[in-house]
Amino acid sequence: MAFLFFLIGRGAFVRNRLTTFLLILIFSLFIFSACNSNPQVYTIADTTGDWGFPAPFTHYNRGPGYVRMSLIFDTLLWKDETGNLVGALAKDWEYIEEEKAFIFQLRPGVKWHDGEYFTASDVVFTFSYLKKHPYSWVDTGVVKEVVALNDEEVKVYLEKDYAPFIVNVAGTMPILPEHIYQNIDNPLEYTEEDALIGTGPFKLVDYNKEQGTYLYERNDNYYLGQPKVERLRFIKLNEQMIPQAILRGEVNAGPVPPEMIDTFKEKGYTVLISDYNWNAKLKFNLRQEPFSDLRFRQAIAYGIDREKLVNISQRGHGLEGNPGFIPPDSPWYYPEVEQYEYNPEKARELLKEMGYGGETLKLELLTSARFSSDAELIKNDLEKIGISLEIRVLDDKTVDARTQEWAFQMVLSGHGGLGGDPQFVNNMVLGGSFHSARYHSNQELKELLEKQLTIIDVSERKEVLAQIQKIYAEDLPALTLYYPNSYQVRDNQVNLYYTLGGLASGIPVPLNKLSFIE
Amino acid sequence: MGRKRIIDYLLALVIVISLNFFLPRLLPGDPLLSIYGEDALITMTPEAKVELTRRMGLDKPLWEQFFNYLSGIVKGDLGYSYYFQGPVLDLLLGALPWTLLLTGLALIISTLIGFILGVESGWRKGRLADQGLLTGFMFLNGFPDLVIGLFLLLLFGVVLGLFPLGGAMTPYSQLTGVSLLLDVLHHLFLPLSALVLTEIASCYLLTRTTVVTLLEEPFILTARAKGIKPKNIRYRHVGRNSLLPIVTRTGVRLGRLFTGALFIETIFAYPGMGLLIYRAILGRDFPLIQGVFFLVAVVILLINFFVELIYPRIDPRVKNNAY
Amino acid sequence: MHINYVRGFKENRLGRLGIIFLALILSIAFLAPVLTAYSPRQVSENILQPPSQKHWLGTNDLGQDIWSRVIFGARTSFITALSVGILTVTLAVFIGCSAALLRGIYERFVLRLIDIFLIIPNILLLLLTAAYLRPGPVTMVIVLSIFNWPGCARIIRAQTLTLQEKSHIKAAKTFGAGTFYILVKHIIPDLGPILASSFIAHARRAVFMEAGLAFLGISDPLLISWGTIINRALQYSYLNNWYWLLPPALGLSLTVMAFSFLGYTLEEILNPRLKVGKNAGD
Amino acid sequence: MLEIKDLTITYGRNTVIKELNLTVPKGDVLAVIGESGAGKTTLALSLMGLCPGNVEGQIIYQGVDFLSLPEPQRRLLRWNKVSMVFQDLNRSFNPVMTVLEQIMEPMLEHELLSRKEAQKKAYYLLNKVGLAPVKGQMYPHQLSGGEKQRALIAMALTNDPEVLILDEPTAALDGLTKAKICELLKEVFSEKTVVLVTHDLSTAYQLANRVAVLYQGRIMELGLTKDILKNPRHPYTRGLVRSFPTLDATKDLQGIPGFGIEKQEGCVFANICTQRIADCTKIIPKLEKRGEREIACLRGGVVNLLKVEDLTKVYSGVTALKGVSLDIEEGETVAVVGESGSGKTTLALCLMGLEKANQGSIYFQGEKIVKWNKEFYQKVQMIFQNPQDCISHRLNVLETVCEPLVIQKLGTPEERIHKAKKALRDVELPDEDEFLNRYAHHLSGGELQRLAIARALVLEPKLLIADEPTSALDASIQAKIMRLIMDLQEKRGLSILFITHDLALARKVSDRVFVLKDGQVVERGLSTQIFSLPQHPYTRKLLQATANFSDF
Repeated sequence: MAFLFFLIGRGAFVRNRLTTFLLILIFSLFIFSACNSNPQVYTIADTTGDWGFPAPFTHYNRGPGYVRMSLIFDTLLWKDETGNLVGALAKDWEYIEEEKAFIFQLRPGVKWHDGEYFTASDVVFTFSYLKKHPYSWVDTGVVKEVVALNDEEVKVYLEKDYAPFIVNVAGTMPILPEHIYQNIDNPLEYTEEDALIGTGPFKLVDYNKEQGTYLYERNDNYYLGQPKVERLRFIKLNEQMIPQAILRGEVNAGPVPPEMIDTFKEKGYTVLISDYNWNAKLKFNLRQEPFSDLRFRQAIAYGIDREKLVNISQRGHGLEGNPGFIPPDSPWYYPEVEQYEYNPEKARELLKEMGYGGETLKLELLTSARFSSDAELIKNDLEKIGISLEIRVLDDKTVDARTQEWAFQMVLSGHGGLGGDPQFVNNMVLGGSFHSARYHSNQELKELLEKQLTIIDVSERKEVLAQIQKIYAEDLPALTLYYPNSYQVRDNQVNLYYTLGGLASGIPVPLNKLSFIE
Repeated sequence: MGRKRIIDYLLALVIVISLNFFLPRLLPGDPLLSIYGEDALITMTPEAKVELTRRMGLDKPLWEQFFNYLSGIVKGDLGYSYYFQGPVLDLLLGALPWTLLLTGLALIISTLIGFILGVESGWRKGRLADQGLLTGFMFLNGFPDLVIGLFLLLLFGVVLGLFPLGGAMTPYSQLTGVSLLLDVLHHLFLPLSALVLTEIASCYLLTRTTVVTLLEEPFILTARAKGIKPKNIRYRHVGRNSLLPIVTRTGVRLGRLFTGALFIETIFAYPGMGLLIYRAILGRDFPLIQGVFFLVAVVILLINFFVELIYPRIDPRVKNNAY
Repeated sequence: MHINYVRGFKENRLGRLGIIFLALILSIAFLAPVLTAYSPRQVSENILQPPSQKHWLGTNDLGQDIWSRVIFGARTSFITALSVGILTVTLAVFIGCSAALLRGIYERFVLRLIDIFLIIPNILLLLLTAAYLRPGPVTMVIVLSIFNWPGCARIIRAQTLTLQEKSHIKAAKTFGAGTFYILVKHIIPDLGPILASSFIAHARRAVFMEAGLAFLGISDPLLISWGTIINRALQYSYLNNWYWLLPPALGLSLTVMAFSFLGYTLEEILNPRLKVGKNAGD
Repeated sequence: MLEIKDLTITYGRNTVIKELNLTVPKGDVLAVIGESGAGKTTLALSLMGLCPGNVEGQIIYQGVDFLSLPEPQRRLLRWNKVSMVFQDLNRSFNPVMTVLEQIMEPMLEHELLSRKEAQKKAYYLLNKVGLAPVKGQMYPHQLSGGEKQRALIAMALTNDPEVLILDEPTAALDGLTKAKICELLKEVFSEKTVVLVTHDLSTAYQLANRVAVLYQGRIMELGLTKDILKNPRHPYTRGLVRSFPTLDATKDLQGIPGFGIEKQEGCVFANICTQRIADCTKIIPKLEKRGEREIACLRGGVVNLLKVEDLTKVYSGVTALKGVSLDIEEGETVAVVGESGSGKTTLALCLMGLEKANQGSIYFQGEKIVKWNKEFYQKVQMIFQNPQDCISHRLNVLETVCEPLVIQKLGTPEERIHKAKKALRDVELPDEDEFLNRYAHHLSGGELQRLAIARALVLEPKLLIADEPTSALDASIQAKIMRLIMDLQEKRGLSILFITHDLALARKVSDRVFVLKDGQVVERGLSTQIFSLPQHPYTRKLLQATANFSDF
């Protein structure tokens, strides 16, 4: 900056008129800073900004993308702050055990944004439409048949008892306007105006892909009541700048780094702490010696001081990983599992038992830049029990690709989705994706997992999940290191909150549309 | 210009296009995974996978994909981005103006100021002003654009609050006309100064060295004998003669026009191409990568082509192959 | 034509400054173990501490002493900068000059190769090499050099073309000198100033690229270098951690200044005509 | 029009121009000639106020001291009052601007003419210097040497300056182009005051009406071109003229020995001047008027060494010499030619005091010689025609050479041997003991003659009289000996009286010639005149009889 002043000062010798004029023009901006004041606008800052055109099929396949769409399209049921399902487009619902069918009482007098009436046929149409055009967030495979009993009632027959249906389908599937989507045959590429006709509390005014900004306007005749905020704005800001933007009042809510929460608390802002929905997980190549041996995995678990990991790499903002995988704040959590307290001697014993007492064992830990500090700490810990770790840092996609092809010894990565229906446990043990442990050698565990999906009754399902967690902790197909906290700050205009168990099928974004409604 | 040269350029373009196609595919990690992989909540149902692979043309053998890609380019359709789910051309055209505004302007300003300061400093070789400027620039040269960008943002954005904290313009402020222009400039100022400060040192140095060697030339003595005002000598005689190396350097630097400002764009959340390219590569979004590199290749080859044309204009002694 | 380097450097104020800076950095890098009580990798519980008596520059996010990391970082960054600078310039000179001297098809091939290298953005190439090559300082140096030589080669080629016209090179040819002799004895010394300035530019870019690689997430985390420290410090800039961000940047800036002053003085020694107020004679 | 008052220019430690005074009246064309390194270009640059060194003194244009003006004022004078044609043809033009643009630049810069008028005048000037208009559109590197020179001249004339300064305008040009350029310059100089700096005496001769000879920053000689170049009086100017190859020059080229030493008091030429006296190294000679010219030399330029007036010698009834008068200047070679029996040898013998002249007087360094004593023989030595019998058979080589020193009782025995050895080395004879102990009859004719020369030179004489020194030797040895003698003249500044019948040889070595017929001088003059336009029939007859390979 000194040089620009230097230049202006030396304007005399820069007689080249163009440059001098340009610099004076820019400096005139100092006094004029565009502050905008228009009627009640609620601004939320986001570090990525662009999550795609907020129509069901065109938003990006990430949590925030779904949430921006959920402001426009409603689902049959929706979670309130406590995570319990409340009626949205469906007023009431019941499950007929013997017929394996759900009956939904639809809410009368609901209109689409274009004035058309919302009827049962829209629901039936949406189920059939999703069969033809699969929507990644909702697996309608389990639905056998959908029948509109009358304008206000819909009956959905399932193939088999399927506990996650109520949350992962009824609570996640956006209901599409039949009169519009019936003539859209390539929904993934369709980004016209009418693709955004929904029944939700907000209508989209503008979406700018490059700037990563969204502007919503409230839907005055929303059936649950008129939203408190007239306009809702999403803007993109660099992570480090969001705290400043909030303090300057340019932004009403946004993610903040852990260190800043005290300053915001003093200034009267509300700090929202996310639940333990995301976990950093250490996976082993179960097809290779020595990782296929249970004792080796346990030795590793004993050899890593997970508490120190939380205190240092997460700077105390997080919770020690539960070897049973399900996070402590989840209703399905079962505490009595082996906790693998940090115990280097036990680890060395186990290793000696396996015959690795002598020379140091050289292993490679694959990870991405985000976990490089964790990797360094783990390397220090394992050195104490005679394992010398070589850390290989690559970009996320390469890490995921190598994990998928088993081209690794140990890999440190992380994923979310732990708040929703425990169906995620199945995905993460038996599933085919690179996040999953792909652990099939424990028959008992496999059966329990299949069983838990079919139990509708909560307490019974909890029973089964407790056993699952017990076996998981013993076998340790993967070791959850910690659950990090993430923080959002908001002023007190609208009381946003983290929905317990995450929105819809478990999205940890503190933007529940119900928070805009009294 | 020689016919040989045009063949060279076409050959280079073909090679670049094919590299654009094959290089990204060498990167480990498959696009489907990157689109679906990240969020554990999404279960990739088998039918969804089949439908997607068909739509992205990944099911066809590699050479057929290459053929479609080539015919696409000829027809001017750069394909469809998997991740952003939009035609690549629109994505590029969306980000291009902002990039040209930021990096283009930065390149012009830094070259212009670097050139002027280089001439002034070279002319006063060895005097305090020269050594001061040189030391100053050397000091400045030591800071990477990451640090300068952040330093400016912290100082002027956060502490003094004179400038916005990011973005290319105040979103949805319904500004039009001049006020919109001012708003855009207001947002542009910090990232632009950051880029200028990082680019300026090298242009200044190159000019200064060229000017210093030129001062020894007898035609400078002739000019002084002709009673030409010192300022005119500096620019009409010394300046014009030192244009050649500057143009070469700017030609080379144009190569980094698109990807050079990645760090500045991240810090200032500025919607330029750098970020687009970065996310495309990390997300293994092949059509977008191909589209971006094709645009970059064409623009750079054109600029090289143009730079070569103006060489004889700048220095008549240059036969048309030396540059 | 004996060039008295020592006297040249002593006489020139910037030359002396350059030597002092370089000596300072080298001594710090060399004496690193002595200058600090902590090992740069030693992790501790007290994280993100501001500068204090115990930790002169405070501690980073892993509780490691920043001061020791900066001075140990000096070693890696200095060596990387030096080796990348040298490797790039050698590659550029070798390819650039040979293109200018051999002309013909070879030259056209080299020119187009340079264009292609300049077009393909580095990010893609860096990711590719990181994915396939085993990480480590040596690969880092090779990778950084491979992507930096084209720009420099083009400038050197242009310069060599003009140098060839000079009569003292034509004279050398009349003595039967081969291309290699001319290259080594005449062209490279004449290119002195350009080589010096491009060496500095590439040394500087090397350390910046270190930070860039760390930013892209493909650098070896155990590598302590100014670039990686700067990248890590940037992630915590909301704590206005000037004590963590500025020292490596200053170190880097000092190194670049030292190199540039040396280059500046070398330029003056190698090119006596540049001396201020030379005697007109005749 | 232009006055330079005790101008001194120094660079760092060495002074390039020392207290120079010069006036150039209006319309005068003054050539400043001198070897490179004499400070010519520095002088030229200082006249334009562009000299990088620090400059003291005054340069006055029509009463205005250029040096006292601050830079902006100086800039206004430049090209309007005084303009310059630079030396370096190839690099004096800005390579990236067309010639026309560069010619128009001074007119536009000083706001004399509008762009259109300036262009018109530029084309007019190009035409005037003989360049086609299309040349104007070209870039400097597209023009030939001659064309560039013309363009430079055109450029210098744009603002019609009163004073024109040209720095080596013809140096880099071939003969033909040079002639054309001189043609052009002559026309251009018609109404201008010109200072022409050059080392090319022929250009100076053609263009300049006055000449100033510059050496080590001081003016040695100043005067009309004809006088200075035809009959140089200052030893340095003579050396300069001698070393300048012209068609009509007969005498072989001779360089100026040694080189100027920087800091030394007194005359700058002292350390080389062959006729220097003690004060030369103490007092700095001022430019004094001598006839129409001015010379800066304490001894008033080249000094007469030997003067013979009306010498007559009669042998028993036969008059060998009848009223011969003759003069030799310092560092000059005079040839006395004539058939055998014309009294050549008698003249030599009389000069050496071996024969008593009946009438006439001989002056050496201004004093009349009455008694031929030791001092005389220390300054004048002779070598005889037949080497065999002028060296005694009883003395070996060393003794022969030391003999004169022994007679003159000079120095200790070691010094004598040392001097003898040095003399032998000068004549390219070995100085090992084996050779020193040899006797005359062991040596060949050539070696003997060289020994004789060594013996003659060991006393370091001022004048060497050589009586047919090489007629007894065959041609190849003769060439070596003559070459040796000429080198000695160049190295030691020896004056030589060369007596021979061989005119071709005389032509090659002499500056002036005296033709002797029957004891009388029938013709005398510069060897260039004598050998190209002989007046006296006898001389013509002699010339025809001389050996030549031309067949007409």
